[in-house]
Amino acid sequence: MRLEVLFFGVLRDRFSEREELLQFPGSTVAELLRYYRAVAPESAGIWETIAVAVNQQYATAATVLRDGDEVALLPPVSGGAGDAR
Amino acid sequence: MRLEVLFFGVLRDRFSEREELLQFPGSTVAELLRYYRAVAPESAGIWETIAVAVNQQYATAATVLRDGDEVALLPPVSGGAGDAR
Amino acid sequence: MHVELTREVIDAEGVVRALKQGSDGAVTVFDGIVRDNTRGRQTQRLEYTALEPLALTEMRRLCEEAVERFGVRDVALVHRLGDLVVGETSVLIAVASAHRGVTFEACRWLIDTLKKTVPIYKREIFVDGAEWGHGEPFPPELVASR
Amino acid sequence: MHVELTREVIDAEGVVRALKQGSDGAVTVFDGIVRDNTRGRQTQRLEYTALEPLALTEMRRLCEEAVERFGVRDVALVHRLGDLVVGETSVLIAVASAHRGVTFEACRWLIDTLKKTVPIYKREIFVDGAEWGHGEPFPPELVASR
Repeated sequence: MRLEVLFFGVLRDRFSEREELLQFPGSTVAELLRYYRAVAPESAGIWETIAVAVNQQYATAATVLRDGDEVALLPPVSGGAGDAR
Repeated sequence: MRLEVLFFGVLRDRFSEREELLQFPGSTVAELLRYYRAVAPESAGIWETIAVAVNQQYATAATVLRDGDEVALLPPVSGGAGDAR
Repeated sequence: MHVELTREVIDAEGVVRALKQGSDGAVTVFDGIVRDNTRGRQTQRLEYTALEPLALTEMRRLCEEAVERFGVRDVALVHRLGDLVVGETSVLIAVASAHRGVTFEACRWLIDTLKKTVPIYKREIFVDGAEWGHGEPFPPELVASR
Repeated sequence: MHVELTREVIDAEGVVRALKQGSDGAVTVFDGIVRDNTRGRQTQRLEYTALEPLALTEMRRLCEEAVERFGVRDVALVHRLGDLVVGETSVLIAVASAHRGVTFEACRWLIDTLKKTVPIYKREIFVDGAEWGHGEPFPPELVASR
Protein backbone atom coordinates (compact mmCIF):
# COMPACT_ATOMS: atom_id res chain seq x y z
CA MET A 1 0.00 0.00 0.00
CA ARG A 2 0.95 3.63 -0.43
CA LEU A 3 1.54 5.76 2.71
CA GLU A 4 2.43 9.39 3.26
CA VAL A 5 4.79 9.58 6.22
CA LEU A 6 5.43 12.82 8.14
CA PHE A 7 8.46 13.27 10.40
CA PHE A 8 8.67 15.66 13.33
CA GLY A 9 11.21 16.98 15.78
CA VAL A 10 14.49 15.18 16.09
CA LEU A 11 13.47 12.71 13.33
CA ARG A 12 14.00 15.57 10.87
CA ASP A 13 17.74 15.33 11.52
CA ARG A 14 17.58 11.96 9.73
CA PHE A 15 14.49 12.18 7.49
CA SER A 16 12.89 14.90 5.43
CA GLU A 17 9.65 16.57 6.44
CA ARG A 18 7.56 14.03 4.56
CA GLU A 19 8.10 11.03 2.35
CA GLU A 20 5.91 8.84 0.21
CA LEU A 21 6.17 5.11 0.86
CA LEU A 22 4.97 3.76 -2.46
CA GLN A 23 4.91 0.06 -1.68
CA PHE A 24 4.80 -0.49 2.06
CA PRO A 25 4.47 -4.26 2.50
CA GLY A 26 3.04 -4.34 6.05
CA SER A 27 -0.39 -3.50 7.42
CA THR A 28 -0.03 -2.11 10.98
CA VAL A 29 1.66 0.73 12.84
CA ALA A 30 3.89 -1.86 14.55
CA GLU A 31 5.12 -3.07 11.16
CA LEU A 32 5.76 0.50 9.97
CA LEU A 33 7.87 1.14 13.08
CA ARG A 34 9.82 -2.08 12.44
CA TYR A 35 10.40 -0.90 8.87
CA TYR A 36 11.87 2.45 9.99
CA ARG A 37 13.86 0.84 12.77
CA ALA A 38 15.56 -1.22 10.05
CA VAL A 39 16.02 1.85 7.81
CA ALA A 40 17.54 3.94 10.60
CA PRO A 41 18.97 1.63 13.27
CA GLU A 42 21.23 4.48 14.44
CA SER A 43 18.10 6.23 15.77
CA ALA A 44 17.25 3.12 17.81
CA GLY A 45 16.38 4.93 21.07
CA ILE A 46 13.86 7.16 19.32
CA TRP A 47 11.55 4.41 18.08
CA GLU A 48 10.77 3.28 21.62
CA THR A 49 9.55 6.74 22.60
CA ILE A 50 7.48 7.96 19.68
CA ALA A 51 3.75 8.36 19.28
CA VAL A 52 2.11 7.78 15.92
CA ALA A 53 -0.82 9.64 14.44
CA VAL A 54 -2.75 8.11 11.56
CA ASN A 55 -4.86 10.62 9.63
CA GLN A 56 -4.47 13.15 12.48
CA GLN A 57 -5.49 10.79 15.28
CA TYR A 58 -3.22 9.14 17.82
CA ALA A 59 -2.81 5.46 16.97
CA THR A 60 -1.45 2.37 18.72
CA ALA A 61 0.92 -0.38 17.56
CA ALA A 62 -2.09 -2.46 16.57
CA THR A 63 -3.74 0.22 14.43
CA VAL A 64 -4.35 -1.14 10.92
CA LEU A 65 -3.10 1.05 8.04
CA ARG A 66 -4.97 1.54 4.79
CA ASP A 67 -3.87 2.61 1.36
CA GLY A 68 -3.41 6.39 1.20
CA ASP A 69 -3.13 6.91 4.97
CA GLU A 70 -1.11 9.81 6.33
CA VAL A 71 1.12 8.59 9.17
CA ALA A 72 2.93 11.06 11.43
CA LEU A 73 5.89 9.88 13.50
CA LEU A 74 6.03 11.98 16.64
CA PRO A 75 8.98 12.08 19.05
CA PRO A 76 8.29 13.42 22.56
CA VAL A 77 6.80 16.89 22.14
CA SER A 78 8.60 20.10 23.03
CA GLY A 79 6.04 22.85 22.57
CA GLY A 80 5.27 25.54 25.09
CA ALA A 81 8.09 27.37 26.83
CA GLY A 82 9.33 28.00 30.32
CA ASP A 83 10.66 24.50 31.02
CA ALA A 84 9.64 23.30 34.45
CA ARG A 85 13.24 23.60 35.61
CA MET B 1 -1.17 61.11 76.45
CA ARG B 2 -2.60 62.17 73.11
CA LEU B 3 -3.14 59.49 70.39
CA GLU B 4 -4.44 59.59 66.85
CA VAL B 5 -6.48 56.44 66.24
CA LEU B 6 -7.34 55.17 62.75
CA PHE B 7 -10.15 52.69 62.14
CA PHE B 8 -10.38 50.32 59.17
CA GLY B 9 -12.78 47.90 57.60
CA VAL B 10 -15.77 46.80 59.63
CA LEU B 11 -14.72 49.07 62.52
CA ARG B 12 -15.88 52.00 60.39
CA ASP B 13 -19.46 50.84 60.87
CA ARG B 14 -19.05 51.89 64.52
CA PHE B 15 -16.26 54.49 64.47
CA SER B 16 -15.25 57.28 62.14
CA GLU B 17 -12.18 57.06 59.95
CA ARG B 18 -9.97 58.61 62.63
CA GLU B 19 -10.34 60.06 66.07
CA GLU B 20 -8.11 61.98 68.43
CA LEU B 21 -7.83 60.53 71.93
CA LEU B 22 -6.77 63.65 73.85
CA GLN B 23 -6.16 62.12 77.26
CA PHE B 24 -5.60 58.38 76.94
CA PRO B 25 -4.76 57.22 80.47
CA GLY B 26 -2.97 53.94 79.58
CA SER B 27 0.44 53.25 78.10
CA THR B 28 0.30 50.04 76.00
CA VAL B 29 -1.54 48.59 73.00
CA ALA B 30 -3.24 46.10 75.36
CA GLU B 31 -4.63 48.98 77.42
CA LEU B 32 -5.85 50.79 74.32
CA LEU B 33 -7.70 47.65 73.22
CA ARG B 34 -9.28 47.34 76.69
CA TYR B 35 -10.38 50.95 76.41
CA TYR B 36 -12.14 50.39 73.07
CA ARG B 37 -13.61 47.11 74.22
CA ALA B 38 -15.28 49.11 77.00
CA VAL B 39 -16.37 51.86 74.58
CA ALA B 40 -17.85 49.39 72.07
CA PRO B 41 -18.69 46.14 73.89
CA GLU B 42 -21.18 45.30 71.12
CA SER B 43 -18.17 44.78 68.79
CA ALA B 44 -16.69 42.25 71.25
CA GLY B 45 -15.75 39.59 68.68
CA ILE B 46 -13.74 42.06 66.62
CA TRP B 47 -11.24 43.01 69.31
CA GLU B 48 -9.95 39.45 69.55
CA THR B 49 -9.10 39.37 65.84
CA ILE B 50 -7.53 42.73 65.08
CA ALA B 51 -3.95 43.68 64.41
CA VAL B 52 -2.60 47.02 65.54
CA ALA B 53 -0.10 49.23 63.77
CA VAL B 54 1.70 51.95 65.68
CA ASN B 55 3.23 54.61 63.46
CA GLN B 56 2.81 52.34 60.42
CA GLN B 57 4.43 49.26 61.97
CA TYR B 58 2.67 46.17 63.26
CA ALA B 59 2.68 46.17 67.05
CA THR B 60 1.90 43.64 69.79
CA ALA B 61 -0.20 43.90 72.95
CA ALA B 62 2.94 44.81 74.89
CA THR B 63 4.00 47.67 72.61
CA VAL B 64 4.41 50.86 74.63
CA LEU B 65 2.60 53.93 73.27
CA ARG B 66 4.04 57.45 73.34
CA ASP B 67 2.45 60.86 73.18
CA GLY B 68 1.50 61.73 69.60
CA ASP B 69 1.54 58.16 68.28
CA GLU B 70 -0.68 57.17 65.39
CA VAL B 71 -2.41 53.87 66.15
CA ALA B 72 -4.29 51.95 63.44
CA LEU B 73 -6.85 49.32 64.45
CA LEU B 74 -6.94 46.69 61.72
CA PRO B 75 -9.61 43.98 61.39
CA PRO B 76 -8.74 40.96 59.23
CA VAL B 77 -7.76 42.29 55.80
CA SER B 78 -9.88 41.86 52.69
CA GLY B 79 -7.75 43.21 49.86
CA GLY B 80 -7.09 41.41 46.61
CA ALA B 81 -9.93 39.76 44.71
CA GLY B 82 -10.85 36.34 43.48
CA ASP B 83 -11.62 34.76 46.85
CA ALA B 84 -10.09 31.32 47.15
CA ARG B 85 -13.53 29.75 46.96
CA MET C 1 10.69 44.96 41.66
CA HIS C 2 7.61 47.06 40.93
CA VAL C 3 5.32 47.57 43.96
CA GLU C 4 2.53 50.11 43.81
CA LEU C 5 -0.75 51.30 45.28
CA THR C 6 -2.70 53.30 42.75
CA ARG C 7 -6.05 55.03 42.30
CA GLU C 8 -5.77 54.76 38.49
CA VAL C 9 -6.81 51.86 36.27
CA ILE C 10 -4.01 49.26 36.38
CA ASP C 11 -2.18 48.95 33.07
CA ALA C 12 -1.68 45.18 33.17
CA GLU C 13 0.06 45.00 29.82
CA GLY C 14 2.49 47.78 30.73
CA VAL C 15 3.35 46.18 34.06
CA VAL C 16 4.03 42.81 32.44
CA ARG C 17 6.01 44.34 29.57
CA ALA C 18 8.21 46.30 31.97
CA LEU C 19 8.84 43.15 34.01
CA LYS C 20 10.07 40.87 31.21
CA GLN C 21 13.78 40.41 30.47
CA GLY C 22 15.71 38.27 28.03
CA SER C 23 16.52 35.57 30.55
CA ASP C 24 12.84 34.94 31.33
CA GLY C 25 11.15 31.87 29.89
CA ALA C 26 7.93 32.15 31.87
CA VAL C 27 5.67 34.82 33.30
CA THR C 28 2.66 33.94 35.44
CA VAL C 29 0.15 36.70 35.99
CA PHE C 30 -2.70 36.84 38.47
CA ASP C 31 -5.40 39.37 37.70
CA GLY C 32 -7.94 39.83 40.49
CA ILE C 33 -11.05 41.47 39.10
CA VAL C 34 -14.27 42.93 40.46
CA ARG C 35 -16.96 40.29 40.07
CA ASP C 36 -20.58 41.21 39.31
CA ASN C 37 -21.89 39.36 42.36
CA THR C 38 -20.99 37.91 45.75
CA ARG C 39 -22.98 34.86 46.79
CA GLY C 40 -25.68 35.91 44.34
CA ARG C 41 -25.96 39.54 45.53
CA GLN C 42 -25.50 41.93 42.60
CA THR C 43 -22.43 44.13 42.97
CA GLN C 44 -22.44 47.76 41.82
CA ARG C 45 -18.91 48.74 42.75
CA LEU C 46 -16.15 48.16 45.29
CA GLU C 47 -14.28 50.65 47.43
CA TYR C 48 -10.76 49.74 48.53
CA THR C 49 -9.05 51.57 51.39
CA ALA C 50 -5.68 50.89 52.98
CA LEU C 51 -3.35 51.90 55.73
CA GLU C 52 -1.17 53.02 52.88
CA PRO C 53 2.40 53.31 54.16
CA LEU C 54 2.17 50.00 56.04
CA ALA C 55 0.41 48.30 53.11
CA LEU C 56 3.21 49.37 50.77
CA THR C 57 5.86 48.22 53.23
CA GLU C 58 4.16 44.83 53.57
CA MET C 59 3.76 44.49 49.80
CA ARG C 60 7.49 45.16 49.33
CA ARG C 61 8.35 42.70 52.07
CA LEU C 62 6.17 40.02 50.43
CA CYS C 63 7.82 40.58 47.06
CA GLU C 64 11.29 40.32 48.57
CA GLU C 65 10.29 37.16 50.39
CA ALA C 66 8.80 35.67 47.20
CA VAL C 67 12.04 36.26 45.29
CA GLU C 68 14.09 34.71 48.06
CA ARG C 69 11.77 31.81 48.90
CA PHE C 70 11.02 30.69 45.32
CA GLY C 71 14.18 31.92 43.58
CA VAL C 72 12.24 33.77 40.87
CA ARG C 73 13.97 36.54 38.97
CA ASP C 74 11.53 39.39 39.57
CA VAL C 75 7.96 40.18 40.61
CA ALA C 76 5.49 43.03 40.22
CA LEU C 77 2.61 43.69 42.62
CA VAL C 78 0.08 46.48 42.07
CA HIS C 79 -3.09 47.03 44.10
CA ARG C 80 -5.83 49.47 43.23
CA LEU C 81 -7.46 51.76 45.81
CA GLY C 82 -10.63 53.86 45.65
CA ASP C 83 -13.76 53.11 43.64
CA LEU C 84 -13.80 50.18 41.19
CA VAL C 85 -16.53 48.98 38.88
CA VAL C 86 -17.30 45.44 37.74
CA GLY C 87 -14.58 44.03 35.47
CA GLU C 88 -11.78 46.27 36.73
CA THR C 89 -8.57 44.85 38.13
CA SER C 90 -8.14 45.28 41.87
CA VAL C 91 -4.82 43.46 42.16
CA LEU C 92 -2.24 42.46 39.57
CA ILE C 93 0.64 40.14 40.33
CA ALA C 94 3.25 39.14 37.76
CA VAL C 95 6.18 36.80 38.35
CA ALA C 96 9.00 36.26 35.83
CA SER C 97 11.73 33.65 35.81
CA ALA C 98 13.65 31.30 33.54
CA HIS C 99 11.43 28.30 34.40
CA ARG C 100 7.72 28.07 34.90
CA GLY C 101 7.21 26.02 38.07
CA VAL C 102 8.42 28.67 40.48
CA THR C 103 6.48 31.44 38.72
CA PHE C 104 3.21 29.63 39.48
CA GLU C 105 4.24 28.91 43.06
CA ALA C 106 5.42 32.44 43.81
CA CYS C 107 2.37 34.04 42.17
CA ARG C 108 -0.04 31.91 44.17
CA TRP C 109 1.87 32.46 47.41
CA LEU C 110 1.84 36.22 46.83
CA ILE C 111 -1.93 36.53 46.40
CA ASP C 112 -2.68 34.09 49.23
CA THR C 113 -0.33 35.91 51.62
CA LEU C 114 -1.36 39.40 50.53
CA LYS C 115 -4.92 38.54 51.49
CA LYS C 116 -3.82 37.69 55.04
CA THR C 117 -1.29 40.36 55.97
CA VAL C 118 -1.56 43.51 53.85
CA PRO C 119 -3.89 46.09 55.45
CA ILE C 120 -6.22 46.73 52.52
CA TYR C 121 -10.00 46.70 52.97
CA LYS C 122 -12.79 46.09 50.54
CA ARG C 123 -16.29 47.55 50.89
CA GLU C 124 -18.75 46.00 48.52
CA ILE C 125 -21.64 48.18 47.37
CA PHE C 126 -24.55 46.03 46.20
CA VAL C 127 -27.70 47.23 44.51
CA ASP C 128 -29.45 46.53 47.85
CA GLY C 129 -26.91 47.58 50.50
CA ALA C 130 -23.23 47.49 51.36
CA GLU C 131 -20.88 45.23 53.28
CA TRP C 132 -17.25 45.12 54.37
CA GLY C 133 -15.38 42.24 52.78
CA HIS C 134 -14.84 39.32 55.11
CA GLY C 135 -11.17 38.85 55.80
CA GLU C 136 -9.21 35.73 56.58
CA PRO C 137 -7.78 35.76 60.12
CA PHE C 138 -4.38 37.35 60.59
CA PRO C 139 -1.46 35.04 61.23
CA PRO C 140 -1.36 34.62 65.06
CA GLU C 141 1.81 36.70 65.45
CA LEU C 142 -0.03 39.78 64.12
CA VAL C 143 -3.08 39.52 66.38
CA ALA C 144 -2.65 42.26 68.98
CA SER C 145 -4.84 40.76 71.73
CA ARG C 146 -2.79 37.59 71.90
CA MET D 1 -13.22 28.71 24.63
CA HIS D 2 -10.55 30.27 22.45
CA VAL D 3 -8.05 27.75 21.03
CA GLU D 4 -5.64 28.79 18.31
CA LEU D 5 -2.41 28.04 16.48
CA THR D 6 -1.01 31.17 14.91
CA ARG D 7 2.01 32.43 12.98
CA GLU D 8 1.37 36.02 14.13
CA VAL D 9 2.54 37.70 17.33
CA ILE D 10 0.13 36.67 20.10
CA ASP D 11 -1.97 39.59 21.35
CA ALA D 12 -1.97 38.61 25.02
CA GLU D 13 -4.00 41.60 26.14
CA GLY D 14 -6.66 40.98 23.49
CA VAL D 15 -6.96 37.30 24.40
CA VAL D 16 -7.36 38.07 28.10
CA ARG D 17 -9.80 40.91 27.47
CA ALA D 18 -11.98 38.71 25.27
CA LEU D 19 -11.98 35.99 27.92
CA LYS D 20 -13.19 38.07 30.89
CA GLN D 21 -16.85 38.21 31.88
CA GLY D 22 -18.75 39.89 34.70
CA SER D 23 -18.93 36.76 36.84
CA ASP D 24 -15.12 36.35 36.90
CA GLY D 25 -13.20 37.33 40.01
CA ALA D 26 -9.86 35.89 38.95
CA VAL D 27 -7.84 35.36 35.81
CA THR D 28 -4.53 33.49 35.87
CA VAL D 29 -2.35 33.88 32.80
CA PHE D 30 0.70 31.87 31.81
CA ASP D 31 2.95 33.50 29.25
CA GLY D 32 5.68 31.23 27.92
CA ILE D 33 8.39 33.33 26.31
CA VAL D 34 11.50 32.74 24.26
CA ARG D 35 14.46 32.92 26.62
CA ASP D 36 17.81 34.35 25.51
CA ASN D 37 19.68 31.17 26.51
CA THR D 38 19.36 27.46 27.24
CA ARG D 39 21.82 26.07 29.74
CA GLY D 40 24.08 29.03 28.99
CA ARG D 41 24.00 28.69 25.19
CA GLN D 42 22.93 31.95 23.58
CA THR D 43 19.63 31.64 21.69
CA GLN D 44 19.04 33.53 18.45
CA ARG D 45 15.55 32.36 17.64
CA LEU D 46 13.17 29.42 17.91
CA GLU D 47 11.25 27.60 15.22
CA TYR D 48 8.00 25.91 16.22
CA THR D 49 6.38 23.30 14.00
CA ALA D 50 3.32 21.18 14.65
CA LEU D 51 1.18 18.40 13.30
CA GLU D 52 -1.41 21.11 13.08
CA PRO D 53 -4.84 19.46 12.89
CA LEU D 54 -3.98 16.98 15.65
CA ALA D 55 -2.34 19.69 17.76
CA LEU D 56 -5.48 21.82 17.56
CA THR D 57 -7.68 18.84 18.38
CA GLU D 58 -5.53 18.02 21.40
CA MET D 59 -5.49 21.66 22.55
CA ARG D 60 -9.28 21.77 22.40
CA ARG D 61 -9.54 18.48 24.26
CA LEU D 62 -7.22 19.78 27.00
CA CYS D 63 -9.26 22.96 27.38
CA GLU D 64 -12.49 20.99 27.67
CA GLU D 65 -10.90 18.68 30.20
CA ALA D 66 -9.57 21.66 32.20
CA VAL D 67 -13.04 23.21 32.40
CA GLU D 68 -14.56 19.94 33.50
CA ARG D 69 -11.81 18.82 35.87
CA PHE D 70 -11.30 22.14 37.68
CA GLY D 71 -14.74 23.68 37.22
CA VAL D 72 -13.36 26.95 35.82
CA ARG D 73 -15.65 29.16 33.77
CA ASP D 74 -13.55 29.47 30.60
CA VAL D 75 -10.02 29.10 29.22
CA ALA D 76 -7.99 30.39 26.29
CA LEU D 77 -5.00 28.59 24.80
CA VAL D 78 -2.94 30.04 21.97
CA HIS D 79 0.34 28.59 20.64
CA ARG D 80 2.63 30.32 18.20
CA LEU D 81 4.21 28.52 15.21
CA GLY D 82 7.03 29.53 12.89
CA ASP D 83 10.00 31.74 13.76
CA LEU D 84 10.15 33.49 17.12
CA VAL D 85 12.77 35.85 18.50
CA VAL D 86 13.86 36.31 22.12
CA GLY D 87 11.15 37.86 24.28
CA GLU D 88 8.22 36.74 22.12
CA THR D 89 5.38 34.67 23.51
CA SER D 90 5.29 31.06 22.31
CA VAL D 91 2.29 29.97 24.36
CA LEU D 92 -0.38 31.92 26.16
CA ILE D 93 -2.85 30.31 28.55
CA ALA D 94 -5.55 32.25 30.37
CA VAL D 95 -8.07 30.82 32.82
CA ALA D 96 -11.03 32.78 34.19
CA SER D 97 -13.39 31.89 37.02
CA ALA D 98 -15.21 33.33 40.01
CA HIS D 99 -12.56 32.16 42.47
CA ARG D 100 -8.81 32.13 42.21
CA GLY D 101 -7.68 28.71 43.44
CA VAL D 102 -8.99 26.76 40.46
CA THR D 103 -7.62 29.30 37.96
CA PHE D 104 -4.08 28.61 39.20
CA GLU D 105 -4.62 24.86 39.20
CA ALA D 106 -6.18 24.71 35.74
CA CYS D 107 -3.55 27.03 34.22
CA ARG D 108 -0.69 24.96 35.60
CA TRP D 109 -2.28 21.70 34.54
CA LEU D 110 -2.82 23.04 31.02
CA ILE D 111 0.81 24.03 30.42
CA ASP D 112 2.16 20.87 32.07
CA THR D 113 -0.13 18.63 30.02
CA LEU D 114 0.32 20.55 26.77
CA LYS D 115 4.03 19.90 27.03
CA LYS D 116 3.42 16.15 27.16
CA THR D 117 0.68 15.48 24.64
CA VAL D 118 0.31 18.22 22.03
CA PRO D 119 2.45 17.52 18.92
CA ILE D 120 4.35 20.80 18.73
CA TYR D 121 8.12 20.85 18.25
CA LYS D 122 10.70 23.46 19.10
CA ARG D 123 13.98 23.88 17.27
CA GLU D 124 16.37 26.18 19.04
CA ILE D 125 18.81 28.12 16.88
CA PHE D 126 21.82 29.18 18.90
CA VAL D 127 24.60 31.50 17.79
CA ASP D 128 26.75 28.35 17.56
CA GLY D 129 24.42 25.66 16.23
CA ALA D 130 20.88 24.34 16.49
CA GLU D 131 19.08 21.69 18.47
CA TRP D 132 15.62 20.11 18.71
CA GLY D 133 13.98 20.82 22.07
CA HIS D 134 14.09 17.87 24.45
CA GLY D 135 10.60 16.63 25.13
CA GLU D 136 9.16 14.98 28.17
CA PRO D 137 8.10 11.38 27.52
CA PHE D 138 4.61 10.78 26.20
CA PRO D 139 2.08 9.29 28.62
CA PRO D 140 2.45 5.51 28.19
CA GLU D 141 -0.90 5.13 26.40
CA LEU D 142 0.39 7.31 23.53
CA VAL D 143 3.66 5.44 22.95
CA ALA D 144 3.15 3.45 19.79
CA SER D 145 5.77 0.75 20.37
CA ARG D 146 4.19 -0.35 23.63
